[in-house]
Amino acid sequence: MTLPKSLQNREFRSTRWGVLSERLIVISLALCATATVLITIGIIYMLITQSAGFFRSDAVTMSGFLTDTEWTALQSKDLAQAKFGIMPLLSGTFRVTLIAMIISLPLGLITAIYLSEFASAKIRSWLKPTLEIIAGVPTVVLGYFAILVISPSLQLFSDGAFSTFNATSAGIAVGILCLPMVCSLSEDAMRAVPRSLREGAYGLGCTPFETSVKVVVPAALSGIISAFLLAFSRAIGETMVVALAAGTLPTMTLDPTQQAQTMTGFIVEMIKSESEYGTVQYYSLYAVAVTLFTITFLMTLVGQIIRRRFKESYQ
Amino acid sequence: MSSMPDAIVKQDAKYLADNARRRKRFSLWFYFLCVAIALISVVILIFLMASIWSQGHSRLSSDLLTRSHSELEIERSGMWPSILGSLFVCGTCAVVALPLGVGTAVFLEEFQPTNKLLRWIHGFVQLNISNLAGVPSIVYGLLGLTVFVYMFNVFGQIRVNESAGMEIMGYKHFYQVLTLEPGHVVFVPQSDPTKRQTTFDEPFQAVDPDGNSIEISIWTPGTPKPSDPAIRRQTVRAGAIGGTITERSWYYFRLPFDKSFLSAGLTLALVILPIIIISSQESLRGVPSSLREASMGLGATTWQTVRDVCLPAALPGIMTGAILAMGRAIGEAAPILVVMGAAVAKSTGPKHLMDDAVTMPVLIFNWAGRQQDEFKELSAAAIIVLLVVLLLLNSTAIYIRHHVQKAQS
Amino acid sequence: MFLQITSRPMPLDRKRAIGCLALVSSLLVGMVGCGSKSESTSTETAGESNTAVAASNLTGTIKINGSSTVQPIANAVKEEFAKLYPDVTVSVDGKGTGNGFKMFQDKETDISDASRPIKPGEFEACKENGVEFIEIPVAYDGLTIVIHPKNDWVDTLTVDQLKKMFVGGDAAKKWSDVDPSWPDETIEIFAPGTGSGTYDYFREVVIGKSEDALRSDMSLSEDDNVLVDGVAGNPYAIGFFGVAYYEESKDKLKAAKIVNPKDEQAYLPTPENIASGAYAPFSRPLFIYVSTASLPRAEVATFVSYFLENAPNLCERVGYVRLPEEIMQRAMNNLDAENVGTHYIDAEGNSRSGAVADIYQPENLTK
Amino acid sequence: MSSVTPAIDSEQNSDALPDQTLIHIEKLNAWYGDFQAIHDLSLDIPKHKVTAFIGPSGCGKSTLLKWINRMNDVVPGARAKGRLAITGDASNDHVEIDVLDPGLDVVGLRRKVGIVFQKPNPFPKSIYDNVAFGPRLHMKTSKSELDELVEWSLQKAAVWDEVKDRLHGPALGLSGGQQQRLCIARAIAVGPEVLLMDEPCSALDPSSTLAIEDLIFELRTQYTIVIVTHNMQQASRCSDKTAFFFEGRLIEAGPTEQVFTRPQQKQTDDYVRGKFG
Repeated sequence: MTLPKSLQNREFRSTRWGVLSERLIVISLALCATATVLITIGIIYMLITQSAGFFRSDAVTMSGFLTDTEWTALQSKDLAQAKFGIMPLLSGTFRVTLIAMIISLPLGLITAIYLSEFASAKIRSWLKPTLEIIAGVPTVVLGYFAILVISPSLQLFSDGAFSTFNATSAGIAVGILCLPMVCSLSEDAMRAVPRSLREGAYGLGCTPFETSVKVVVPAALSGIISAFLLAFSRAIGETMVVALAAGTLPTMTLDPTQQAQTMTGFIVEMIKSESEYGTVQYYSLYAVAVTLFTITFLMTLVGQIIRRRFKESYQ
Repeated sequence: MSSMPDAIVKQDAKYLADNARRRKRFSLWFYFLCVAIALISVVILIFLMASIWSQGHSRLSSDLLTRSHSELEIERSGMWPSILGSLFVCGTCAVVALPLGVGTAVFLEEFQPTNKLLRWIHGFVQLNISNLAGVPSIVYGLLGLTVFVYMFNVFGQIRVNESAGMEIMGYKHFYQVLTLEPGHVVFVPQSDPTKRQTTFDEPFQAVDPDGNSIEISIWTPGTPKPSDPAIRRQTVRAGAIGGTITERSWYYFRLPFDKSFLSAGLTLALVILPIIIISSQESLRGVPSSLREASMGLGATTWQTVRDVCLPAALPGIMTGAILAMGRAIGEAAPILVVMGAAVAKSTGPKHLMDDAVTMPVLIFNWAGRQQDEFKELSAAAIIVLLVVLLLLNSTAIYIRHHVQKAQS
Repeated sequence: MFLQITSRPMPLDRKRAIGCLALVSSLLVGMVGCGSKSESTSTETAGESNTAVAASNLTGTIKINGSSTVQPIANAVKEEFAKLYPDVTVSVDGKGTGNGFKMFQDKETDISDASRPIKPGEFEACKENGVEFIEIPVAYDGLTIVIHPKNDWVDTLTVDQLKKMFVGGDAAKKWSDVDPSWPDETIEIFAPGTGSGTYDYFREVVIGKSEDALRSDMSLSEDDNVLVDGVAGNPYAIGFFGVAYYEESKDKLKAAKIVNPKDEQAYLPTPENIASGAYAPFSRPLFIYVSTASLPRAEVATFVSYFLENAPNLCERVGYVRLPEEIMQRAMNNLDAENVGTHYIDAEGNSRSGAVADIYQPENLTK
Repeated sequence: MSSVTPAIDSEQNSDALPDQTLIHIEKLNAWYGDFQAIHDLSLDIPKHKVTAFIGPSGCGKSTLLKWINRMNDVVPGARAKGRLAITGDASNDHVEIDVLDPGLDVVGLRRKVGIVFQKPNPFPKSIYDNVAFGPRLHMKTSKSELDELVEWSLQKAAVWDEVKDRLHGPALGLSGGQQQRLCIARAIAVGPEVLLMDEPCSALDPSSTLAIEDLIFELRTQYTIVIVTHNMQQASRCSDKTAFFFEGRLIEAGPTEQVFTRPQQKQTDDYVRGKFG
């Protein structure tokens, strides 16, 4: 057993070039990471500079923007008659979102409980892909579903009380959209709960229901809350469904049978619209985008922070 | 020693039994509720598919896959250009987002910072990425509009007859002149780039379709008009005006990008970048650190470790994430509406980098809103095509994950 | 790109395009008219060509934006044009008349579609930016007021009734506010966006010259299909848009008869009534505006000539009404002679209004 | 960095030679963040011997081991002060390496100082690729040279006979003991002078442990081996020198026999008798 030639020669590669290329690679990878920061800066810069065109206008006041209850940027060609109060758009957004949450939170949570606590491996292997397929359905398809199926059915069952475009059908479609997200994030949170807790509960004579609802869910609560928040911000930012199904009239009401233009719906409508570029009305879309961005950003931020806290607690 | 508390000593056996039975029953009900609700999602999916299938299956024909949108022959409209368009847009998106996303994930996961400031920056970048994942896609659309389509107007505005922005490569300017032969034009290389049009009174040199130089003669009205088509093709009327046209190679490149598939692809890349980063990070995190130590212990540098050990081990996970992200990109409509507009009457796929395109979701959006029943059905049929594509993508992802889980266990 | 040598019948030269086109286009029009879409049916014109149709080697890109009402016509023309000239890219968008003119002024488009004549302000802006154009009417549209098919109380509408419904802050909220015999239900209104020529035209008819806006609690959408769906979904809804969209959705909607203020008779927006002018005051011409800076480009010249030749037939296929031969002839003359300017604004900068046959006269042309 | 190490293929019995110090540690202090893991530690590790580090958990023995080839570089907040040098000898032209030098070529160091971990950690590749991993990184070798090298390494690690028929099969398909020997083969394929072993047998069953111990005994003729172990019998069975650590300090170091039979310190005595730990 003689020493192999390659070890006798001991001709090793010089490490100098390696060190240099390593540096270059690290720098280029760091640049990749910087890109994400640049994107955030880009978004904020764009929103600020473009919405300045709106907020600088004499027709607009900050307090009016935040408190007025009429939004007629698309309806009023004449700036003097235009009303810029974000409240109706917010109300539309929250109406749709609320309906979506009423659908997706309980359904998503209970499905998650089922998946993590009860379902056999075989059922899981069917149910999980199904949920993933729903998660992968393009939102424009769900929008189509909303105007083609949900809205007519609602009108049929309510004897015409719902208008063609209404907050409910959009909300239901958005709810379907959020369901897989709520479900998979909550399930992750519940699976992270250590087995020992469940064993402890069963050991005390708890039924499966009591174990899951009184032990597992509270233990995973922060994760579940963060799932809710993330789904909430997803619902707020959802665009195509509301553009197709929620209607184009900003309304300040609680009636879910009525049209409800949302912030995203307004942005799409304004982009598609014939309103002239450069007008205050046009720039108002950036003011709406700022509001939208701020709300979703805060939601996600809080959701992320809660999620991180929770993750650390079991590691 | 204290005696046992009363609560334990004075147990009512009947109550206990009832209580246990009640709780068990309740638990059973809850189980059924769970099953029922979990089934709801399956029912929704089946209902969705069924309603779309019943609307659209009659329109699934070769016309749908091979022809383009038509206002005049609605019943024979198709989605071929939109399939090409989606391919190009998502291709661009993948080419940009994948390396960028995986690179960022590698940087964040494998090159852990050593000092406090860097660690803070690291955490900030991390949080920032999670937040970017929550930004509505329409906001990315607006960003794409400002950054890619107009580029803050830094490179000038694109104006017909005047300015094509800052052209960089892949273009040749010609004057296009109508000849005496109807429908036929000859091309004269543009010598002076500032001159947008020119008048021809003297015989001149032009290029034929093969790029060969040909002599073009002038016909003055009043003199006998040549009748041989071959001669007429090489003859123009005195005073004929040549307007500029640009021959664009496929790699035609200019700034700003304007409403091109490139802009749309880059915008979509922004949308899916956070998703790719997060999923790649998760799969890198799944690589056991013992492998890293082993590689480092053998004298590999961090990058060599990443290249030879971590990336290959994390590849299935990264690919799954990337495929799911691409599924999102293919189905995304809002940012594309903002960046490229809602026009769908394009009969081909993009011909050069700066060409616009129609994508499947935008076509569906357009068709779904139309009045004619044909369009409504076509849109359902287009949805079926899109869903089949997505289903293929998703099942690939699920297959990869399943396969790897098995191999690793 | 320049690969095919062809012998497709086409005009020789922009200035004389019309003359040459007379032969060619009669053939093309005939071809389109008889519904034969096969390219092989087109044969050579006498002596001009001896081969069957092959693709032309004409190339280039033409950008069109503007009215969504005109868009179907432009799309139809584009579609037929593309069969003959496959290398010419025509992009047609429908951002609305107002936005179309905005882009036209900024030299972003070659051709602007318009569902109303250019306004003095837009005309001024064009002049300032050095944009000259030729105004070409392409079709008649009957702006159609639509109601739900279940709406059995409205048969005819007068301009005054529309005014009650559409104008001002004290506009009728309920049908019974307009006419006490009508139901006590809220009116839901669907209308085209404020940048559209249709909105402008409607406003001008019911309000007049003043700059007042229509009521602000209407559902507006740039997408006329949304309006159709909106009205079709609510028995108490009303809306208006171009007749083409009504033609597409006749089974879902009902058009209201409009009382002509002159003869007090109510008319439906049928092609005959629109063409004869009986459907007043809501019948209107649609236009394209062509930048003269683009006309020297062979592809634009060819396209515009083709547009003019084929507009009467194609506009009928997408639901509009053809203009009289005589007006089309004047348009051709304007194109041929490159008569720039608009007929709808007088020398003092005031807009003219009236029937297109009266206004679209050479003596009214203002540069 | 090319050097000739004739020592590696010398088959002479190292027991016959006087101790030569290969690794020289003087007043080493090491920290993780604010926690000081090693206090003022001085120790000489002899060449071509097996040195065992023993002591209760958290006593700093693994930390020291990982400092020898700077594996602690990747641990955030880890730092060390003092002197840790790998000294050359007369027959070897390499100069002394100051391990703690921040500018040190860590790659070169780790090539000289291989490491084997507690849990067998083969890469999820084939057996062949596992062994060839290091050589491919560091050397220019032809295919035949690489084959030869892989065979040699596997033979050295006493696992060749078991795997020679499935060299291109997955390494993860081997048993735990085979995997660990594969890891040793992988470490010696780059021709190191020192092999660090961090509790190499603690995750293995008794028969695999025995095989590894035999292997260690074999290998010490050509390599300087440092082994961290919890297992007192193991230390006494296969090491030449033993160092006992307690709470980050070196309590006692000396020939194995002496440490186990005649410890100088009471703590050592208590520990080797199993009174705590």
